[in-house]
Amino acid sequence: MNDTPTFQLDGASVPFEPGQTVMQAALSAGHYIPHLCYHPEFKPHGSCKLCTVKVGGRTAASCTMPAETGLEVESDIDEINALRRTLVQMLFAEGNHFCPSCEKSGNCMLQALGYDLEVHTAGFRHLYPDRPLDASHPDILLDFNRCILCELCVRASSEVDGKNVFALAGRGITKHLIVNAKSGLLADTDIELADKAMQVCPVGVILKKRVGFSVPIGERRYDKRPISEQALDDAPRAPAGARHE
Amino acid sequence: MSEKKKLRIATTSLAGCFGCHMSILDIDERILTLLELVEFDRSPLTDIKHCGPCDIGIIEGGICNGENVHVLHEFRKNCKILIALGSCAITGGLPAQRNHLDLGDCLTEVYLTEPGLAHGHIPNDPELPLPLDKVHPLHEVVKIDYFIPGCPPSADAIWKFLTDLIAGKTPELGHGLIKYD
Amino acid sequence: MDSEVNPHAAYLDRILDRYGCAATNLLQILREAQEQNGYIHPDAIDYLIVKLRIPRARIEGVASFYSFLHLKPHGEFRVLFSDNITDRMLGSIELMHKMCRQLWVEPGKMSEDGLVSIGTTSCTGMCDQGPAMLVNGRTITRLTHQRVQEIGQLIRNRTPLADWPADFFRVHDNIRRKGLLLDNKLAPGDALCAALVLGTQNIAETIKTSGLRGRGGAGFPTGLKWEACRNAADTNRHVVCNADEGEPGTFKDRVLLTSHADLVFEGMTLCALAVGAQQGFLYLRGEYRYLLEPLQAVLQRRREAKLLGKNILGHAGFDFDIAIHLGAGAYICGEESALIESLEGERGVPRNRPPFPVTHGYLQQPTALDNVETFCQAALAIHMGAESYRAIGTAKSTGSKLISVSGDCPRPGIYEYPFGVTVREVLQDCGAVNTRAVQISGPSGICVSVHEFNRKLGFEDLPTAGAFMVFDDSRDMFEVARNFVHFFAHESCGFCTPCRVGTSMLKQTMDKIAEGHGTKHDLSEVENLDHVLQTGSHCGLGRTACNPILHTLKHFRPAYETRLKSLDFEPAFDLDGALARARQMTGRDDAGAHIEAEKS
Amino acid sequence: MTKTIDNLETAAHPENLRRVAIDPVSRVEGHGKVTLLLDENDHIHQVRLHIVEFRGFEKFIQGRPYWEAPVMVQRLCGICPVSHHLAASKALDMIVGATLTPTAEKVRRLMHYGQMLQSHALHFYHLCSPDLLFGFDSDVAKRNIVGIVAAYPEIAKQGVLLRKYGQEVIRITAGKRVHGTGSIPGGVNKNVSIEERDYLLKDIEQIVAWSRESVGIARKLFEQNLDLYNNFGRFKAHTLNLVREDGAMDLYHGGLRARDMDGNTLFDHYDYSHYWDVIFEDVKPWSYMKFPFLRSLGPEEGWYRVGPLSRVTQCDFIPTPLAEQARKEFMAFNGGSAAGATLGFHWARMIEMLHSAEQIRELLLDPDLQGTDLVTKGKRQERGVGVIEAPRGTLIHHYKVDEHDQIIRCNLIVSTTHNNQAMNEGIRQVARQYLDGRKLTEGLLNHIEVAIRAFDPCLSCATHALGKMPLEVELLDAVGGMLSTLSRSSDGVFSN
Repeated sequence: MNDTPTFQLDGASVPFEPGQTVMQAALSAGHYIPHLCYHPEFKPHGSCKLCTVKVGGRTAASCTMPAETGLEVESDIDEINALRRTLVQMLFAEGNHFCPSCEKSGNCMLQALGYDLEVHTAGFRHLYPDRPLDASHPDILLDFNRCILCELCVRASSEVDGKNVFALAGRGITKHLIVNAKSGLLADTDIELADKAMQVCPVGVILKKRVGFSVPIGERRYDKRPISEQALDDAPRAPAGARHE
Repeated sequence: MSEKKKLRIATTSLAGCFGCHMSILDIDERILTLLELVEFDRSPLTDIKHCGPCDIGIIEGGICNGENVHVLHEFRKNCKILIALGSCAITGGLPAQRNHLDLGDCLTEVYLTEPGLAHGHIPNDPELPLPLDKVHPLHEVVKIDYFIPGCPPSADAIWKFLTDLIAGKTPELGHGLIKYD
Repeated sequence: MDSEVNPHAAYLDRILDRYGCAATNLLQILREAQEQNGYIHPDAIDYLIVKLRIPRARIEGVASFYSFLHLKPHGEFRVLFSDNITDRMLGSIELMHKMCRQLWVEPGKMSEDGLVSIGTTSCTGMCDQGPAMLVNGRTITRLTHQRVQEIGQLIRNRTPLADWPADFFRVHDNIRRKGLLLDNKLAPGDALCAALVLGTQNIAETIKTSGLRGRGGAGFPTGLKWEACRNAADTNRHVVCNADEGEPGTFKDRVLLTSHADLVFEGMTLCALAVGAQQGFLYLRGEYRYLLEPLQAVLQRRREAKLLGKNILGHAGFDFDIAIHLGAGAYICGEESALIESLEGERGVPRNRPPFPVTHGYLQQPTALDNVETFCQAALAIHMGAESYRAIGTAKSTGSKLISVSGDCPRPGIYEYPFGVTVREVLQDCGAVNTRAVQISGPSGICVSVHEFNRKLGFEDLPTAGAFMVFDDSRDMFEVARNFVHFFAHESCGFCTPCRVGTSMLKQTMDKIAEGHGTKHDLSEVENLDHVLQTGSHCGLGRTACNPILHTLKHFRPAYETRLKSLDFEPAFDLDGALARARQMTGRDDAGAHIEAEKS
Repeated sequence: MTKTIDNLETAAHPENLRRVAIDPVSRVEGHGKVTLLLDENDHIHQVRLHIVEFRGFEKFIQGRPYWEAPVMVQRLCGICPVSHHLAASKALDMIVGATLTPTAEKVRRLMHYGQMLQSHALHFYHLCSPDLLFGFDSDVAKRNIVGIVAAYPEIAKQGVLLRKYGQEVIRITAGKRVHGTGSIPGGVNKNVSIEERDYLLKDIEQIVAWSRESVGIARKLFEQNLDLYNNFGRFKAHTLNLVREDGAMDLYHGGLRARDMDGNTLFDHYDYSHYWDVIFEDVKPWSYMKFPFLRSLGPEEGWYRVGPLSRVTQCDFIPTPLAEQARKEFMAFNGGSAAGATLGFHWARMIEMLHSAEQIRELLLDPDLQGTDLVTKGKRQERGVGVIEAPRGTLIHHYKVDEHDQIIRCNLIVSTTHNNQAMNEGIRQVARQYLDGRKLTEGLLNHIEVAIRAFDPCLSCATHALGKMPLEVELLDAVGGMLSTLSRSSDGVFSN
């Protein structure tokens, strides 16, 4: 088709298939828009708001915004990046993010976004919440300190694994991740290493045990290229890697 | 350019590990260039015990006891520009991992109720600064002008930042130089 | 777990039967299940998992979202003081602490013996007769030291709520000024008959010409909404009445549901006729639990009068009935898509829009969702005709509006005016003197000060859901704003980052200023947060959470500045206080064990 | 206790004495201060080195997954992070039941010698050379690395480049110069590529040569100021260090050797995984740093000295030729007097730097560095002890891990802590020799610091603990079964 519809993103013309969101179309075309709760294999969710863009003077989350012909989308502009910077700072201040001793460091999307947006400090007063680990499972560790409540594990577990191992509880600033067991312990759920839910955490909450720091500095995902140069890796695709298919 | 008066820099480590100071030294030969542009006031590298009027203050480590607070205030009073260097100064760092524990409980467990501890006591000599109930990043106690993240920030990051600053530019790091680990 | 041996099976089965064992009724099921033990027992959840075929985590997720539901014991008597600014102005906090002392319990905690817990809750909609409280969900108004004393006694003696003095629970209408709504002489069915004469197809059209706009605050043209719903492809359509009157300072829906319930249901029914819906819901906020039985009775009467059910008024194929769902303490459920989520038994999290409820609402089916007052006005408009209706009010705001007046005035209560009334007129009618400011339409609304009292209520100038809180010159507008900020932080659903974290940061900053640690730097942080909340938030709650501060800052900056330290930075905590624990542990009090108030 | 009065630890009547403080002690790593109490005649009654900070690592590491420990705990110290990184890894090797592959062990050793090189260079050139080259009471404004750069540019440059090379070895093996991740439980996460090896090989000969010159500088200092260097803060002390099976110096692994101040062996080739049978710790109210002592000698007499001076003097030989030659000269110098001198530390340190350079040269030519077999594991244990000879001395890491892989107990005895009492002895000796009865000047006070610096204390390391961790001693029988538990209260009373 030579007459595929397009919209404008920061001056560039972006083709899209009907039904695609601004985010999906942009990534497919290799244009990066910051995101945390968006995942190429899942239904858009729109909670992290990192993907906020400006369209006709109004702001909206690009991951849930349907692409339309002729849209004029502004993403990589000072005003929007300042907003994103503050959002990243908020997430760092909300949880307990100690990158220096975190095994996800270098492969962490939150960290990579901080780098990309030149976030030098959380700025806000840190909340230092008390979030105990769940190490009950023989092969899997949950470190809730790093949870950014993106719900990807929740969606992966229910939509792909068909298990509902994870869910959100509480409200507002007390919102937190829980697991599907009376004991509240992961060991008493039916999660398995091969589950999709094991693969989607953008930060360091859901971890395969005893892997730790096996990838040397320099070879981690965001050591080589900034996250903003990895747009295509997040282009929409069919759910894969689920052991149930 | 070299005619102009040298900038005066003071550095200190509060609740830090000196890794950030090591990273300053990791600029290697460039230290010789740096020394043509700046002179050092109070620093672990000099025997000046108290900070005088300075252009730039560089602080490593977070705030974990009363003495840290005094030193931080001394720096803020004397330094035109105050830089928080490294994770501990910026977030409290690993020492802040004690923040979800009650200090009293810790001290009690360690000194008084540990099994078999017959006549426990908590060190209480007036020469010892008291610990704060929580470890705080610098920006929660005084105004901080710049932050250089990393544990420690790489020598290249520090070099870029300082040379930008000395040249009167707004310091920028960019990919590869800005790290949190 | 084997259902036979589950001690909770008996009462749960009764509840489950009533709700057709449907997971979409989860919230209702949990609410009733809680009435058994005062909390939702873990073993009860075992049983529900099996019967409803949903994961435990979902049940816990839903239960923990609503502040009236508990997964752990929370006391035989659960006392919640309404914490709207108007309650505070009437001394609610002092009363709470008095009761806490009387019953030896810390605010927010359960007493050692499990007898009682005492805390606060967002505005319970009794601002005209506060201070108010909820005891095990039952409303008690007009609290005084003596009344609180008595309640303390009753609790200590474990007297069942049923045996408490009836006067405690009496709620007054306080109708002060009537207009076409409150004065209506319609008999049940009158509006419906008019509608049937008009013809199904013409109802939405008539509403459109009447110029009726939603009374929930947003003011969307009601006719357009009904039309869109009727034109939606799916023929399973629904009518939902939003009676989650959570906006602090608003209580007019309470009065309508108390004294004009028939008109509300009449409006819903003709909406059903207009859009072709078979099922209707009234989503009643949990704080109005005491209205449930009376409303059920009204519904029953209407069924018997053939005003609900099959072939309404003998009109073949006009089938419609209404169920009442109760909320459980979540302001966000006043947002239409969150309300629908809640109706479906989920956490009350606002949906992504588009699509909108008119096409994808309840169960993703077309849904006409309107405010209590809107349905009443619709009934009136249909009955009196579009032309005569639009003659009332102003060009863009037709008809009348109920105003909930509270705060510093001798005659708080409900006032009905044609749209276009000025703030000053309302103040005069309620007898307010030395008024410093009026908060229009609640915390998310607008704060107007003396020089703006000639502004008019209406969508052209001051849009309002009806709240009208009066503050005289003895009031500290900073504390007003701080109360509102706490409200938003407590009610944020937590879905999106800016609102979840931002409202907490705002709260932190306001408290910092209140504690005397505030600086200009903090005010600029507030402005930054405001921008982030407004541009980044998922729904209106976050987008308006900063309004109280911005408006009070605009009009009453001195109230903030008198609290600010002169210097441009100050720690958010007391440095010397941070050493207290260590001093206590070491028994030291020498100079070195203190941090003098050094200034940076 | 009259004893403690004449050893200047605790004044009899502090109330009517004048307090002088050196705060902070500078040109050392970490946070410490010295206080002196003097009477109206400037006679000194009390001298104490206080460690004034704690950070609580042993506490908050509880509950963390064990594989985080090597990366987390190294944050105790930015000067010798590799030592902690490796000590923790060695402890965790035990926990995962691993026996290292040759590649893993050699990469770790390379990392460790890089650490030795950079730390010793840093200490000698950046921190101490100002005292040694300008004089202890020289102009305070010049008495720092900046002054050295001005006065001795070549020496300064040499110091900078020696340290740089050590840091580069660390970067290549650990991924980062400070706080890397190279060593993991059961092995390492990378080998050394051919390119990396060649990059390091290109300068190694220069580094060895400069290290030899450094030994020469240290020797010359002794020759030029024999009396001062022999006697300054001199005191006799017991010693503790690791040695290889054959008695050779081995900074990465070995058995514990302890000798008393007269050179009699207290124990030798002792298996450190039961260190708690021979080392106890004491606490004093005026310091957050512990006071370890040899169990057999008790808290009063059992304190000892660790670090370069002990290692060089107590090993039977150094297994690299140049360093061994240097050791022999050192031991023979002036009838062996340097071997017991506090300032002998500097000379010994340079000998170790030379040894490290030689070791690096040897390792770089070993093809095992390019091996790809990096990690192993075996039968899981619940307890692990790792001991290593860090730049400043013996470093002990001890972890207990539960079945969920969470650390439930952690005890760390760091090098500087072993030297706690020794440093206090050193400064008290200097106080007697140089300060007692004299009007105190900045220069005189710096003598105290010179004595402290000789030990190269890493006070950051020493202040890791949330105060003292009461020591729980477990007597294990041959097969590791628990026999009885002996505990020591803070004032040294033992109870069953």
